[in-house]
Amino acid sequence: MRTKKIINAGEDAVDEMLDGILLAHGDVLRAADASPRAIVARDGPRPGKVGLVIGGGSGHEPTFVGFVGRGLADAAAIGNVFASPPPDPALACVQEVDGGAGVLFMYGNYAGDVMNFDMAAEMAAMEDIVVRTVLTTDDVASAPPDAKETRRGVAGNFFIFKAAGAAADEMMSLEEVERVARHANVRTHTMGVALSPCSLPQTRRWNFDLGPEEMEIGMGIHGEPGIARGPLKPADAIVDEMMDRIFDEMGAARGDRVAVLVNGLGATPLMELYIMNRRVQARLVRAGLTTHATWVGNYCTSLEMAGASVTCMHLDDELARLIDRPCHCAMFRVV
Amino acid sequence: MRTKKIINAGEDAVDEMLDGILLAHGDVLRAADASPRAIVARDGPRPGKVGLVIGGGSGHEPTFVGFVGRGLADAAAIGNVFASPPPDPALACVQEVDGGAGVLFMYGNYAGDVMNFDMAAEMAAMEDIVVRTVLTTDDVASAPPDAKETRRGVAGNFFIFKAAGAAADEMMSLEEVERVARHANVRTHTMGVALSPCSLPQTRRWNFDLGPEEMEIGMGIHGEPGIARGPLKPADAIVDEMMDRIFDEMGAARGDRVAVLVNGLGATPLMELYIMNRRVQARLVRAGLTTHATWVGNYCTSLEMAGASVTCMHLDDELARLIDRPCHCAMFRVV
Amino acid sequence: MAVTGADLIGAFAAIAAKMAAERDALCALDGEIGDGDHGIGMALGFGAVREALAELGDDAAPTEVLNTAARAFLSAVGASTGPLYATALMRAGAAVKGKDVLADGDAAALIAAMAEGIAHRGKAAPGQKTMLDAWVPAAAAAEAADGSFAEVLAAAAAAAEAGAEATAEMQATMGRAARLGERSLGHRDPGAVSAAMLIGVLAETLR
Amino acid sequence: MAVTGADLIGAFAAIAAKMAAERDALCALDGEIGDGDHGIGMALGFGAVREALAELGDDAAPTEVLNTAARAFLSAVGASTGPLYATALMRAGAAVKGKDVLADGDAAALIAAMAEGIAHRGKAAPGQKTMLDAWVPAAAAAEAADGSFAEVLAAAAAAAEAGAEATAEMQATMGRAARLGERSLGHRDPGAVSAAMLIGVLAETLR
Ligand SMILES: Nc1ncnc2c1ncn2[C@@H]1O[C@H](COP(=O)(O)OP(=O)(O)O)[C@@H](O)[C@H]1O
Ligand SMILES: Nc1ncnc2c1ncn2[C@@H]1O[C@H](COP(=O)(O)OP(=O)(O)O)[C@@H](O)[C@H]1O
Ligand SMILES: [Mg+2]
Ligand SMILES: [Mg+2]
Ligand SMILES: [Mg+2]
Ligand SMILES: [Mg+2]
Repeated sequence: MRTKKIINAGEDAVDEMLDGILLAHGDVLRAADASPRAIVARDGPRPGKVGLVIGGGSGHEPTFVGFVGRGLADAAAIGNVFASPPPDPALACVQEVDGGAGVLFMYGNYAGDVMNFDMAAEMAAMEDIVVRTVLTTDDVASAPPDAKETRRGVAGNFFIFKAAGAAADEMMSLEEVERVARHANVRTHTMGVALSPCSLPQTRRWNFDLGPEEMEIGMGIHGEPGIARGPLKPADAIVDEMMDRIFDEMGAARGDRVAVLVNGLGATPLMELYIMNRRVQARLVRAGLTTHATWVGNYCTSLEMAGASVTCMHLDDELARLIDRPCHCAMFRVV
Repeated sequence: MRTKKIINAGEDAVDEMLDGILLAHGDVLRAADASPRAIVARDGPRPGKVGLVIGGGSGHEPTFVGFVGRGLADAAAIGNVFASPPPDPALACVQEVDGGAGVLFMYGNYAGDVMNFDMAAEMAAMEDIVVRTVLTTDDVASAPPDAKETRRGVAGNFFIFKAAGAAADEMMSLEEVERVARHANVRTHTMGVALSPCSLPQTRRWNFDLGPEEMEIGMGIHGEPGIARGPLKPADAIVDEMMDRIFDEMGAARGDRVAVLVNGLGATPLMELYIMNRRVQARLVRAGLTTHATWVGNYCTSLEMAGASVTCMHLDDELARLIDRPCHCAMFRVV
Repeated sequence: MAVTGADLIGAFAAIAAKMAAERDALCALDGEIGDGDHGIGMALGFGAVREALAELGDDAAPTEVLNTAARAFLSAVGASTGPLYATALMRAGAAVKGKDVLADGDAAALIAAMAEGIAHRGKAAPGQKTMLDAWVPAAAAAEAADGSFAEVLAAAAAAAEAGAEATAEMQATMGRAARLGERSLGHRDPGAVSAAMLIGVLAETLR
Repeated sequence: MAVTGADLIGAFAAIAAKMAAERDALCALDGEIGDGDHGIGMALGFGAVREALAELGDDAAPTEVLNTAARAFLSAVGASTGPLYATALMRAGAAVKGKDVLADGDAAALIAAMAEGIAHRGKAAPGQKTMLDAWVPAAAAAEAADGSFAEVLAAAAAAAEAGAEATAEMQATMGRAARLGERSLGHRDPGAVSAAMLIGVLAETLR
């Protein structure tokens, strides 16, 4: 029994998706000549600006391709579903966005992505383009605090990319954009919960089992097992579990500001995300924190997985300014 | 076995969702004093402007509440899940948005909505506020062409409300806004397909059965049975079936312009919607039509139903201008 | 026998209990030809009616009880049933206006007023596969019954029950199910089924 | 015996067929402790290798075959396996550079080069529950085997098989599964399992 999808051949899904994206958003996006899997902002890269290249596997839309556009990422390298892109499209991205000020790679901390993007960076170095790399590691569920640097990057990408993209848009130097990106990453924490599996277009099988009354706390955005599996709880209890962990990690003081993302994994209705947001905001108020901005919706998905994550970015003046800075992407705008 | 949802008590889902929405979008939205189920644009209603009030059952988010904001709807009356709001919140909306130029009710053509909004309109008349009504009937699957006026309103609401909202924002008279709304409705056609059922928060049971390899063409956005049930087809075949019907209805001539919405019903990933869009655009090109604008995403959902719809609005100069006009809603913007 | 406002309050409480118990079954019926929420509306609506009536004194007049019920039902529910039952209850209230207690002859008047209210608000006719197909036969049977309050209601309940069963053979031409055409055949109309339950509870409690 | 470039092309075609056949089984293994796509990458990658090699003439030198395979695998796959197998194949190509045919002694060199390439690119060590736990024992067995090309590969295949089985008892400390801690116990590493399949096909075809 195959899972139900509105696709043609599973092998063609990513390329056909990109066709559909370029047809819908041709005003903002184009494919690089050198690679159809390198999607570039029409109005992003410019001389003297640090180029920001993001990327990773497909299946997380609008992450990554949807965050390409002026003020955010200059290009995205697109992999197969849940698979890092090979070096070629990443290198094509670098070539397209290099404005002479260097290029920053940003992507989630996964072994495959690291190997492929590193190879691309080596190839870029041979063309005398300086490429630096910042990995996102916002998923607090994926490793204990003493091994933070091994954590996965998940929905918090959204804030971390946004901050770095705004820094580059402000024409900061490569060193400065890299500093901002690392700072944003350290200040961003995400915790997720999955209620159902997802399925790859090529296999059309559920990629893991979850009992009819179960949820998994901390599941990764590719269905990687999380921290713990247990009975499905009410929304407030789920959010409390998330917020307790996030507060622990964040170490914010009363009066501090945060930006919030309540993210759906693909099959969870906005109704549920807003019900979660109600509790998130209640917990922030109780902790004496101020919500500077809130986004609710599907920002980093896992195909048709049901579930959600909460991300808090602990702001300072610089991060608040960068998060507020306008951007114009195919699937995300700040005005 | 209950369906999985991230909610608290099912009975509280709508009110808790609204709390979460107001917490996230308090800059754009507020609740009316007279009714917590009447959500009003902070920066919408103004003296001399026709007030646009939309509404209907919950569970379709971002429809209706997400389309409240300057340049689109001035207020939305919010019902229980899949249930028309009672007259009270609709009347509260009228009172909040009346700027002396009259109020237009717009909502999908469902018996419940008609009865409740009509009662509200009668109550408004007793307060000497003129209320006119335009029902949306874009779902081509819901009745044959000789009974167009009995059709349901579905995702095409998006375009029809947008056009009317822009007309009101241009300070057209009530007669003119009503004319635009009717014209937009006549020019807008939607065809949908469902791949899975959805479940109400109060029952947590699937509200219909669909076989593991089946899809239903023309299913309504509350799970009302559609035209035909059959084996799941490839994306291109599904889109072809939709576009054939839409072309028949639209009667557009080569060279004409359309606006396109590829809409997800809740659990269908963006990947699938963009794969559909690829074919939609290919069919439009083949028909000699020009795509003026395309939106892809979850605009009118049915809780966690899997499936999608395609809407085409057949533009003329006036509709193109109105669709392009900026608006600033909680969950939708044109800039 | 004489039916007081307090008796009506008791009857509404019993209706609320019945609808709560049948909620999921009514939703399942509505799932076959509609949007699967009919039981929710009925349970929610009569739950709200029960709560609103609990605020009234035991000496409330029948009209006050019925009008209060109408308002409570409408605000809680919306949907199709909100305006239909609110109008029905308003009409029922009007039909017994000024009476402190209801006499045997009022039973048929109550049911007839309810049926008229529903017909007025919904603009449906019998045979279109709606709740009217329970209410109209009920009103006719009540009119013809000519006995005690309880006997009249029992006749109405039996007719409503039969009317609801008969909707399975009807093709819907009104409401959500109308778009189904022939596919609506073989399924009972949920609104007619809940109407028969409602009248059945009235017959059991107002005796 | 002497192994030609054409023999290698044939071996890669057999690997492609094997990975296509085992695709869903490898995905299922990866679903237990990873992201469920390992079979897709292996099938896609060796499918692309087979296609790229079909463009080469039958007289292609072993190094050219291995380098072409490396590039084809990498561009088609990405993921973790892309760089790992691309590097392995590049190293293998370098190890037999300049040779028109491979002799018995080259079998161990090939397997050792593959293992080194994977270790270099992935920075893992044996015992971390990765494909290295198949490749490193395979290289050691090949080194020790000292017989015909086919005998060396058979020894390597047996060791890889045992190595892959042994990963079930390992706790992952590298790759996606590392975040699982003890929950990775009891599951074989998908990359080690596919490595054993790959070496097994080599042993069957290059004889
Ligand atoms: N115009 C009408 N007149 C009488 N009854 C109607 C009418 N429209 C709908 N109904 C009744 O309402 C029932 C559905 O109620 P419900 O499910 O609560 O509302 P909705 O259709 O809004 O979801 C139908 O089964 C039918 O009996
Ligand atoms: N650093 C590494 N060194 C060696 N092998 C590795 C390393 N990281 C991952 N692997 C292997 O890759 C396999 C997973 O491959 P695959 O599923 O195709 O990639 P991904 O993890 O990107 O989804 C693991 O089972 C493991 O054997
Ligand atoms: Mg992967
Ligand atoms: Mg309903
Ligand atoms: Mg219903
Ligand atoms: Mg994998």
